[in-house]
Amino acid sequence: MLSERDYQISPIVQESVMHNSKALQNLQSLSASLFGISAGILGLESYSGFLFYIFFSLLTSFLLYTTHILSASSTPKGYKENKNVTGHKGLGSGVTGVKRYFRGGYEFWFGGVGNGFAGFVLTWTLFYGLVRA
Amino acid sequence: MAQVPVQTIHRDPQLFYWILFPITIVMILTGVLRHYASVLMQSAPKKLDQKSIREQRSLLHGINVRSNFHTLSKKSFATRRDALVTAFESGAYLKDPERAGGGQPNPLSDPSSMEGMMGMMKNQMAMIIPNTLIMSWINAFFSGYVIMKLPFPLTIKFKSMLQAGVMTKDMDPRWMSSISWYFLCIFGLQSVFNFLLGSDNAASQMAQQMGGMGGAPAQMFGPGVDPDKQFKAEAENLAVIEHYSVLDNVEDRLLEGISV
Amino acid sequence: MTWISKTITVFGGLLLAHACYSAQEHAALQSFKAAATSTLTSSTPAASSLPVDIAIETIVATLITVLGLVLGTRPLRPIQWRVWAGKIEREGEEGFLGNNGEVEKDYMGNPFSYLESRPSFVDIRKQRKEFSQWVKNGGSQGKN
Amino acid sequence: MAPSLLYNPAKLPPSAALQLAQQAPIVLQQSLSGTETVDQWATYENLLLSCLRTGDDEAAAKCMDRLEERFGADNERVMALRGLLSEAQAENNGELEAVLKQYDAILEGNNTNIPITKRRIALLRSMGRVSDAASALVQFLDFSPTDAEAWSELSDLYFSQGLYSQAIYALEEVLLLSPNAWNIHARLGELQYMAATTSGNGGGSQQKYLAEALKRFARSIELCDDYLRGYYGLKLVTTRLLKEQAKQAKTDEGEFTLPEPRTIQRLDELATAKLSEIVRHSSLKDRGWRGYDEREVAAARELLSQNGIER
Repeated sequence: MLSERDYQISPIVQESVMHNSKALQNLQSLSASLFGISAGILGLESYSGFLFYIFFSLLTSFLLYTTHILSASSTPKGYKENKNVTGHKGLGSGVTGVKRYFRGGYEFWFGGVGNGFAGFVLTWTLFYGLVRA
Repeated sequence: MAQVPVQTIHRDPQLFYWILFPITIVMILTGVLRHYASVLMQSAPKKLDQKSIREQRSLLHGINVRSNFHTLSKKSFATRRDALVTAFESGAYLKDPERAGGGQPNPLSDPSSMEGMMGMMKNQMAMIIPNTLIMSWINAFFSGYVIMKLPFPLTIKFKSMLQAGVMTKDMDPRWMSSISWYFLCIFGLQSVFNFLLGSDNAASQMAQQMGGMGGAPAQMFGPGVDPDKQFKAEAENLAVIEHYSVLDNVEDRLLEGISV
Repeated sequence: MTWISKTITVFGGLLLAHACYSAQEHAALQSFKAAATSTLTSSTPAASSLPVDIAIETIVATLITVLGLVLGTRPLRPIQWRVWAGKIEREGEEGFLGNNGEVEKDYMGNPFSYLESRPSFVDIRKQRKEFSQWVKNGGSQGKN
Repeated sequence: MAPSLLYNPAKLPPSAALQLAQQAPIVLQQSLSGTETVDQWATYENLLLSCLRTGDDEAAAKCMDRLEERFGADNERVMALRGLLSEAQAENNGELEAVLKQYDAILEGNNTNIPITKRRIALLRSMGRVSDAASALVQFLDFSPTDAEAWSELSDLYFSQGLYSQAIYALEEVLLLSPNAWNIHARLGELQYMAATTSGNGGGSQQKYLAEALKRFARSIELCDDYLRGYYGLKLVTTRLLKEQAKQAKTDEGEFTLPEPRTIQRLDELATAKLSEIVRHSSLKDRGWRGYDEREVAAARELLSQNGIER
């Protein structure tokens, strides 16, 4: 459990949090609309459409994870060696992976499913209607 | 109701061109316009006289000392606390010290608080007016058509909402009229606006810059709050702080946390 | 970097548009056929499922476009204070390059450096004097 | 990399300022048409400052005109820039006095004009009237105690007068306003170290200063990985503490105490190792290590070689 004091000792940069979640949200709302388009073209109905959406948004998160998080945390040479924090309680530990860029894994992996849902339904309906005119 | 086979309705494609697209385009344009209108309507911060700046910033200073006490050593914190508590309790920073302990000012007589409320009103209006206008426009022109079919099934309860104005009893609730397309747009276009306005909103940045050039900070005091009471409360908050410092044991944390 | 992601996105978008058009034509043909062959039996099954090639094209187009969008996303920034600050100090501007290879617009170096340079209190006369002194002393050394 | 006109040029070396000022004709040639951006005005402002510094008054005046045209002559920031322009062009003390009078007149009409208040203080200091500047600054801080920049200026002012404890007090105020500013932590450590140097040998006060300096540097490193300045300071302090091997003197209640000698020893080793790592990487220009100031790296190298450690 992180107390207020732990946050005072190793603070969180609010600007970076904003920057990251904005980048993530932009990507997610765009891609959600895109998935709506393809679901509409494929003519998916009810559950298969929602499953399609969930699968593809998880895939987007995974792609982002591989391109932006895995690669970024290992590029600078001689950087990892001073990160092997041993037993340091609090926020200092675990600076690699999703935790380096987001408050929690949940926000990164599943935040997008909720974020883009309305956009998905909109474009899904639109293209479903357009294609099956 | 008996199980109905899949209903097909042959719709004129012209419905799309003359209903669906106009509604969507109007919705997008309204969103963009609303964004710029709210940027334009932001009122410039009001000029304050020196005394009220002093009042506000002293309180802010107190809050800062309270929330960031952990950067100081115990001794430096104690001196600051003593000075601030006495000053706050005696009302040394008040705009007019005589009024200390006086009654609460009427929020409606204070012009500055009125202005804050006006700002909120303006924002609300910018939301409500276009929405009512568009809704009545759609109701007047496009009611009574079925234009699309939702790709997912819904319960019968949605029928009255989605098919308002279409008096067909046996129709599948998945068929929707133009007004429900409007509702779908309200919720779904948020992402489009994010993309249109969020990625490159020069307008809002410009506003920030101008605010910075104006120089006055945002209103600290809400309407109808007695500054004297705020100071007293702040003094109490300061007095009860149990001091610790982030510098305690910092060298141990460092040795533990960083290895070469 | 940015042109790669842009090309990929645009290509995926074109593919998607093509798939959309094909699907639409297919549906129109189906409904036309249904109307022509059996005007009497009104309850023909609705347009039968999409041909496989269109479905594959759609899915591939979606994947490609998503890939383009992901590649075009701005680099993320560390949120732990010490990691972020260390990145600023150690890498400088290079750590905050955007996708297009330029420094990102909202990067401003150490945001607290103004507390030490104090631009509102700048002593312009002293700076001028120092500068003319520097010019007199040859000036060009330390050019970077 | 060429310096950008988007940042304030106050801290750049002269060569960079010259580079910036040489961009003046290109920037000024662009007409004001089209949509305006925030960057555009920041560019004009910084170009103005660079041109003033390099003595290109003509270009500076042009920048000034454009800013005035856009924001109006009664915008507070524009007024301050205008004042800066006339300060720079003043030839003798009499003209400076005139500028000062002008500031006073503006403040008479509107005593909440913060940019002009700051200019006035800076001018007073520049004219050598340091005590006047200090009192004006204290007065300003009385009505605006949340201005971190002004506290920092006050600290610098006291420091230039050798009043260390006041300077430290003012810098602590800065920290209260921005508690995570790692450079201010390091700066405070430097002040404490210098205060310890001047406060005479032995005695509790010197040890108190050194103890806090140690902690401040450690904190600045904790807030910022691989902070060269922090490690440099830490190295200085630990070297000195190890040399003196002072006994724990009595300290007042509520002040920081020195850590165990063993801890100091380990800190010293850590700082040495880190400094040599930074120097090594940065002189090799490794990727991801190019952000350090060359002058700072050179100083660190010198410090290391003084201690006879070279890896």
